[in-house]
Amino acid sequence: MLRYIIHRLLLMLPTLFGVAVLVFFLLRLAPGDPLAMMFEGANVSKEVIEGERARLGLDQPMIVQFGKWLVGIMHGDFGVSLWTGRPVLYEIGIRLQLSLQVAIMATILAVLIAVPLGTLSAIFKDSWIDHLVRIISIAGLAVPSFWLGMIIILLLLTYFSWIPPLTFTPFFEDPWKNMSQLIWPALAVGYRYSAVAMRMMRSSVLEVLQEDYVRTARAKGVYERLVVSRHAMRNALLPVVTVVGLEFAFLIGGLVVTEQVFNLNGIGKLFVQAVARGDYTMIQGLVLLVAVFFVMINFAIDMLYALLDPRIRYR
Amino acid sequence: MDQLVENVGSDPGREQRVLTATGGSPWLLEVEDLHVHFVTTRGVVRAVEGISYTVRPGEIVALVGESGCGKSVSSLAIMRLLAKPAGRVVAGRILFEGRNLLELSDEQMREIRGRDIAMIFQEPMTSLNPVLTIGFQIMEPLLIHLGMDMKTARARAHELLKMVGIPDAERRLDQYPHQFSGGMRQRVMIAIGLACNPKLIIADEPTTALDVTIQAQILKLMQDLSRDLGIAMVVITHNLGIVARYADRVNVMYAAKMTEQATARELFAKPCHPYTAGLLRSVPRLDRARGVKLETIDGMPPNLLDPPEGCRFAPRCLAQVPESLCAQPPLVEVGPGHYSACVRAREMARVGPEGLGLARASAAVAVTKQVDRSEPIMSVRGLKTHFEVATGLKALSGGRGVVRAVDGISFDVYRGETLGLVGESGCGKTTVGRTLLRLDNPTEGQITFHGKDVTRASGEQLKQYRRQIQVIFQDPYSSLNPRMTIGEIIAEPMLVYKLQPDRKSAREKVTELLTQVGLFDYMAQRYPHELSGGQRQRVGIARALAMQPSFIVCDEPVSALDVSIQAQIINLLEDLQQKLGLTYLFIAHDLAVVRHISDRVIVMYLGRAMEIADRDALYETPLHPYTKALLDAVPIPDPLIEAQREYRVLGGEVPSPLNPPQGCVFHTRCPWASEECTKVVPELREIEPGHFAACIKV
Amino acid sequence: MPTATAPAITYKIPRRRHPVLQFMVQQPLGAAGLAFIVLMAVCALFAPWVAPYDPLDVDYSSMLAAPSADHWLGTDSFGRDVLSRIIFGARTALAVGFLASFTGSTIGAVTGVVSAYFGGKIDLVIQRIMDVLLSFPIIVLAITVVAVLGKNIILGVDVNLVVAIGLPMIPKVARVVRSSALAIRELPYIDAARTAGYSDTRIIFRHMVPNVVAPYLIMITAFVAQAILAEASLSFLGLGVTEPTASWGLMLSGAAADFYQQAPWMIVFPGIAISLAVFAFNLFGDSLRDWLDPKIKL
Amino acid sequence: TPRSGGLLKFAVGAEPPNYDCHANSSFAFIHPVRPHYNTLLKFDTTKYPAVKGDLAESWTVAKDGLTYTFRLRKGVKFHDGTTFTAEDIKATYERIRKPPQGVLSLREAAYVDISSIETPDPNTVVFKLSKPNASMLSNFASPWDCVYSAARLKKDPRFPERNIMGTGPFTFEEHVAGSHWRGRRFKDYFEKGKPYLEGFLAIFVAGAPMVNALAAGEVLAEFRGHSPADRDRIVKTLGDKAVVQESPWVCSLVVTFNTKKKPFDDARVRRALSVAIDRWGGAQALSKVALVRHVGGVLRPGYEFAANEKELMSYPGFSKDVNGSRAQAKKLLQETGVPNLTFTLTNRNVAMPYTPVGVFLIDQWRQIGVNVKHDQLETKLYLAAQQRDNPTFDAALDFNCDFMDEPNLQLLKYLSHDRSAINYAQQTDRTLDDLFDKQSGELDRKKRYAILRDFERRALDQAYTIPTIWWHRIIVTNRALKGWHITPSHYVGQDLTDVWLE
Ligand SMILES: Nc1ncnc2c1ncn2[C@@H]1O[C@H](COP(=O)(O)OP(=O)(O)OP(=O)(O)O)[C@@H](O)[C@H]1O
Ligand SMILES: Nc1ncnc2c1ncn2[C@@H]1O[C@H](COP(=O)(O)OP(=O)(O)OP(=O)(O)O)[C@@H](O)[C@H]1O
Ligand SMILES: [Mg+2]
Ligand SMILES: [Mg+2]
Repeated sequence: MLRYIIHRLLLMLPTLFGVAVLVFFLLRLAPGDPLAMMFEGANVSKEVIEGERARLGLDQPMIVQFGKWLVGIMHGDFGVSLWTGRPVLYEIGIRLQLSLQVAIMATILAVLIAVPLGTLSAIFKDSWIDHLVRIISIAGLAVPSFWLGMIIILLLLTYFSWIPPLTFTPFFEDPWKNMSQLIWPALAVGYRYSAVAMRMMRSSVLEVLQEDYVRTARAKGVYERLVVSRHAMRNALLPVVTVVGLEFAFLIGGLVVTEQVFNLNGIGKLFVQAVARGDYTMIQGLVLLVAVFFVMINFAIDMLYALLDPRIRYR
Repeated sequence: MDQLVENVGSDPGREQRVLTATGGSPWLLEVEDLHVHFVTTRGVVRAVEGISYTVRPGEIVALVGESGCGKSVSSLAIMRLLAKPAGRVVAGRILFEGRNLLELSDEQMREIRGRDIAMIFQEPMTSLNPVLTIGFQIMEPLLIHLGMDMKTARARAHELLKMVGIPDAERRLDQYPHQFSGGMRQRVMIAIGLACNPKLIIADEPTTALDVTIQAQILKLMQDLSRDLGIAMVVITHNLGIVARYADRVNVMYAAKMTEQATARELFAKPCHPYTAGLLRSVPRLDRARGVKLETIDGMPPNLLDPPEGCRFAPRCLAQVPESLCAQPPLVEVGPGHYSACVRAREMARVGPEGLGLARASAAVAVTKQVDRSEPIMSVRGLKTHFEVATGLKALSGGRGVVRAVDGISFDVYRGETLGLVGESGCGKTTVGRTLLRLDNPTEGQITFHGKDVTRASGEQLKQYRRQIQVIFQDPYSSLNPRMTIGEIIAEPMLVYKLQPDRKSAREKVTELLTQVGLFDYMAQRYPHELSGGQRQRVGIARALAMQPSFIVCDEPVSALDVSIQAQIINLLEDLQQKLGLTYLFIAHDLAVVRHISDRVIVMYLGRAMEIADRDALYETPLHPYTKALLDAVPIPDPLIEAQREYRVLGGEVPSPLNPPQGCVFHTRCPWASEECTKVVPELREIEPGHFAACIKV
Repeated sequence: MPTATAPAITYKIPRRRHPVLQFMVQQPLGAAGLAFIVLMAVCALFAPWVAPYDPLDVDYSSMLAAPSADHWLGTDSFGRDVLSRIIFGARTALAVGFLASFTGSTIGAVTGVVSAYFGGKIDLVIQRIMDVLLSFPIIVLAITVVAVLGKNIILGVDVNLVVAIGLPMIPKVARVVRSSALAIRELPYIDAARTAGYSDTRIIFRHMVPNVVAPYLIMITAFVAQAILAEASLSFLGLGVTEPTASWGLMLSGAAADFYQQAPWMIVFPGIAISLAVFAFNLFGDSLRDWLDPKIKL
Repeated sequence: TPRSGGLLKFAVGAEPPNYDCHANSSFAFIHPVRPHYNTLLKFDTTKYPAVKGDLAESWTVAKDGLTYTFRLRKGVKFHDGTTFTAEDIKATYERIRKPPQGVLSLREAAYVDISSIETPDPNTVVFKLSKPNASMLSNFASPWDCVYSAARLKKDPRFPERNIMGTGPFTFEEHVAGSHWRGRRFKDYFEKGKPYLEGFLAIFVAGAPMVNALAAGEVLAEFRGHSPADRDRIVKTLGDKAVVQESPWVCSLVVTFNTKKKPFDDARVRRALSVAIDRWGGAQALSKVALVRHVGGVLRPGYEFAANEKELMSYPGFSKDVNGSRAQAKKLLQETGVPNLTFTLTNRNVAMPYTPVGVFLIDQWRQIGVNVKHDQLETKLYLAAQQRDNPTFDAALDFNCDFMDEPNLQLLKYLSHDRSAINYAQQTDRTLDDLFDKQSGELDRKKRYAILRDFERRALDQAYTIPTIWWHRIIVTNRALKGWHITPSHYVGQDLTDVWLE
């Protein structure tokens, strides 16, 4: 078990290294100069700009910069933001809590909606229930989250002259205030998310219901209710776990547009800002962070699989 | 089963038992004029049309017929488990203890399922829920139907597992299906079926997916249980041997209709329907000398979407009379308890099948064969093919195991002969074939073909080799590229290798090949899914022939086919061999088929050759205990012979090739095994001229 | 023994039809989606004739006009006709959507098949590369590509935008196709082709690729929908299509929200356009999957 | 009558990267940071562009314009409790004009004319100039020249980069990156009774969410400026709680032509493109949807040194005869042999006001048969296209914006390439340079006005860089906010000393 975990963790390293290489060189090979961004519109001499460049270490050969960056990472130092001069990890840290919370809330919401509705739709395949659920879920995929978010806010504003709080309050400090800010983006994102999971649940239940062991269960005289909940659902959940996991990983870094619409001080907004500012170190840190999340969640999915499916369980 | 071998004699008390079990009401189950239709987008499939049969308490009734004739559907209809919403019972009655099951509410029906009627399915590998423990799956009907508490249910489950012969039952209860072998899973299915002491068990091809030795174990178990517990059984099968060995009465179905009903003895002795007669004759049998061609039933079973008018069998029937007479023959009684749905049934009862001219003239022609034994076309020495696999636990931890699929095998193949390769599932037959074809790479050993070493051939040399050696696969459904027409498939090698100068001549050649394998010219335009299984197998043969090979590996080419088609293909292969001077390596697990077609036979077990001999020597005087056990396990399609036969059931299971036993690989199941066998690896020795066996005890 | 009498039941037996017709009968929802897609494609193709106005026609005299007989869906803050811009926006959406999804899926499919066919080291390397791509979240990857590569417009389509949207699809398609191809690789007809000594290229393109067409087609339709959404999102963020080109996402971006009371049509209709288009593609894709191969998971 | 107390919540559209006034140039810095500091002088918001004392109590300027003497307030304390003296002023300005190693100063250029700074006594500071400079006094009112503690700077010249420590009305409380900035009333502030506010909370929010926040009353103000649509929306939702203040803005959008590239090396082509723009009509139309409204030359219309309407209309491109102008433009293009000119307008992808003005310009040029592609780029790429060594753009939409009306600032864009880091047109034109220098040292307002007209005419004739439409500043505040006055610059008047809540 421990060996397995270590093995899996070691397997992540090449992937993460690939991500690091890609993001590092992609950024630097691209046109545009972060220094130009910093001095935009200011009437300063070339010497001043070059001085700043040297101070930030951007004048060194690329490969040296890369090596330094990697060595730093190994010591847990992701460097400082080119823009603010504060450590990248600090900047990310203060925003991660919010992004994580929204992602978790959206996940809970999505699973709560998707599992029962998806199952229902599969059981009553081709009936009006199925059609309705499918239309709801496909609509969820179709409505852009940001648009839904815009509409939600505008409706709140028009009918209640109220908008969600602009600044983040940690949940344990003031749950009410926290929720009143984050429930809306969670809803806007969760709808789409639930649609993804619902579709998967439906097709997976449909498939499982065709399985021989479901027929066996029926032949045993098991109550139909139990046939679905005990024999079909658990098997059907496996692929759903995968999509939910991947979607979750996606949300960590992918709330870009929604965070923009709701003015959430999260990872996504930071990412857009960092890109806009040409803040290399920050982008690198963020991409690597998201990649770490992604591989860790994949790892977690595998673990969950093992938990749900004895065929791949280990001792 | 813990005991390795069990002595089972004939069962003279069977008739008696059936009679005493018959209590007040004569019938336990009466199926009357059952019609089942499936409404699909491609049309209405009339899967069952007016079949009727009855089952007495305690009796074993067989339902036989070719694939797709409606056996499963009729039994699922009894359980009311037809696929919804496509399947529906449109007419008929199913009386179980006098109650019409079709009129019960869903809830009432659910109560009957698993409690009064249990069902066992064909696929043991997929019929158990992979995420629930074996124990729970056995306990579930107990909890639901008998309202037991967990503790008593568990105790009963334990008892049931022991009853079906699973050792170490207590620990096994907490395991999951994937930790069980196929045979053990089927035992678990039986345990589940038995859980609530049902009155009737419907077993839908319970042993088709299993090896002969395991099949014998399972059938023996079911027979014993039925006898001891007085449970009636409906056994669905297409294997006439099984019917002969176990069934009291037989119902033969053909194309959704009942064709003949009789007691087993009567049916085998005096078939009164041309179809039954054909069926009985087209199976190669272990108890009869061969040397002649197999009899066949020509043609294909009808498509149930669009069945022929009148007698369904008429188009294939050699005894057919003018069409008007064949119209919709009803079941007529030809003897006591013997019914047949043929207009000439009474006539046939009088004069027998031969009287109607049902034996084909061609069948009598003896096959004479010239095999030049001076120099082998191919010779294999010490061949080993091992696979590195990540398995189970180790798959997760990155550890690897070695599957010794083929573990040191040597043999020669001579020009023009057919070398049979038999053995149970997983013993490495396919791997031998694939290694010869260089689809898998040998780990060790040597393959020489026409005197050239091809073990590590590559590039041009390999290409050259491959033009002379071809393959025919088991599964006719997946061995043809579904996106290419038959014509394209057959012509492809000719065009790639420029065997034909241009497309036109290639097309002509395709036509020629199609004719050669008994297909029609126009089929070149069709896609594989537009052909039946037997036809596809013929296409597979034509494709192999297109390369003009001298050697063909036939990997179970007939195992997936119905008996009537199987005979056609075997005959075709033999014809081609004669005409083209081909050499075959014929892989199969059906000993009778191998016997019929082979000149020499290799018996494999766990990657090793146990015995190699000429066909007749092997079948008449088997030397190796494994060969003997295999031959014993095969039921012979004749109840009279079966009743007199002394046979032993080989116990235990085939060990994993990942971790084969020390010493003689067979010692774990061998009735002769001694201390020494666990240590010494027996060499393949020539015991008699041309007869080799790998056993220290012979 | 009772003799059997066939019950007199008659069914309306559907005739064998053309596959397209068959699809329409069996998948009414999918057919509705398809119909809408066709409608949209026709509008996009013939946009200059279908649209009542030139989408670039700035008319300061009729700014923010409400829907009327002149302007069915009103005008925007430059007095441009919203309907015309939506119709021309369909061009952008479909062009980017199809190109991105087609190139992404095609590259992904070929990669997947190659990876599955060769297995071993090649497979391992390809899979690691796909892992790397997959660990970049779609939008992040897209933003990076757009921000890094800028614009590169060929024949009116921003190639870099297509790359940005199509790139993240590659590993996803490759994964799905690879697993299909892995199964196909084990099938006897591939063995037969290998025994016949055909070249790898021939086996891959003649025998394997045509048999992963089902997942490929399904992924393409699904990804057109995703690509349309991605284009809208990127344009909304100001990273995609730029003014004055008509694009649905762009129509919602910037100050559009600020006109929502004054001119709600500016934010409602483009949103509906995106939703309907994506909805139609998903509906069609879903039904296509149900019809072709329900086992494919997206 | 002002009341004390209360927390002012206001929105800021961006966020300062660090805390050093001398190294920053964005309004996003001024709005949260300025309340923590004082400057020597400051603008009187009610009488802009007049200046008044901040840390200086009074001042005198020598006749020759070469000596500036300031008397400083007494009893001024830094937030850390130390006393403010003339040394602090000296240290601050030395840091700006001659930044020590590792310190960044963006406004060295404004003070090149200073030759020395003297502190005869703790309450007096004397600036000596090497030559007269017409903008010197306004410079001393620059909101960027935060006065730091000399003691702190001595210990660490880069101290202000990470710390807020001034004499201003508010002390620093917290800055949560990406979210908000909080200041609290400085109890020992030198102006008794001020500031009125108990504290302020600057929330970083932009775009539609910011407008939503204003409309919902979640924040009381945003001090940069709104588009007319924003204004209408906020007013509509807030109703009578909204107070609107408007003013012309010291910002304009200009088009720069890459004079290194053909055909933009030809003044006639550039002039044609300038003439083709109907500035008067466009200003009127765009003012409904964008934050631009005023037609002006190189200086903000309404500013004392700006051209009046009559003078303006005599410049190329400022005629009110649209058709005549277009015909003239077409003719010019014809003459130069590029009647069917096609080029790319490089714009930045900022919605307001770049997009509407870009769309407007393209439409204008379309009317004379010029086909223009609109390339709205991410800022980084936008800047890369205009980079000084190797510019790739054809024409670009740029903005010209500074913290006050002052030819010395506004005309920098029009100076020769080698004299101005913010000239992207890449031209070298010594005539313009000479005119610039002349007006810069001209203390006589009349004469300076005349020189500026010559400069303006030449700039518009050559059309290296052409003004399009000047911005219009609209501020909607919540009625609860009092004591705040709009000025043409969103950089000045933001110390929040005189602001109170009702
Ligand atoms: N769900 C279904 N939908 C449509 N047709 C069906 C369905 N199930 C069975 N059939 C058709 O009904 C006919 C009878 O099928 P059935 O499964 O009973 O055959 P079988 O005799 O059990 O064959 P096998 O030996 O292959 O198991 C076949 O033609 C089959 O195609
Ligand atoms: N590619 C492979 N990788 C790992 N193990 C393999 C591979 N191919 C075959 N095996 C294993 O090798 C053993 C022999 O397999 P093989 O297919 O040759 O048996 P077989 O005799 O043909 O069985 P069957 O009758 O079921 O077809 C089996 O245990 C199988 O699981
Ligand atoms: Mg069946
Ligand atoms: Mg095999």
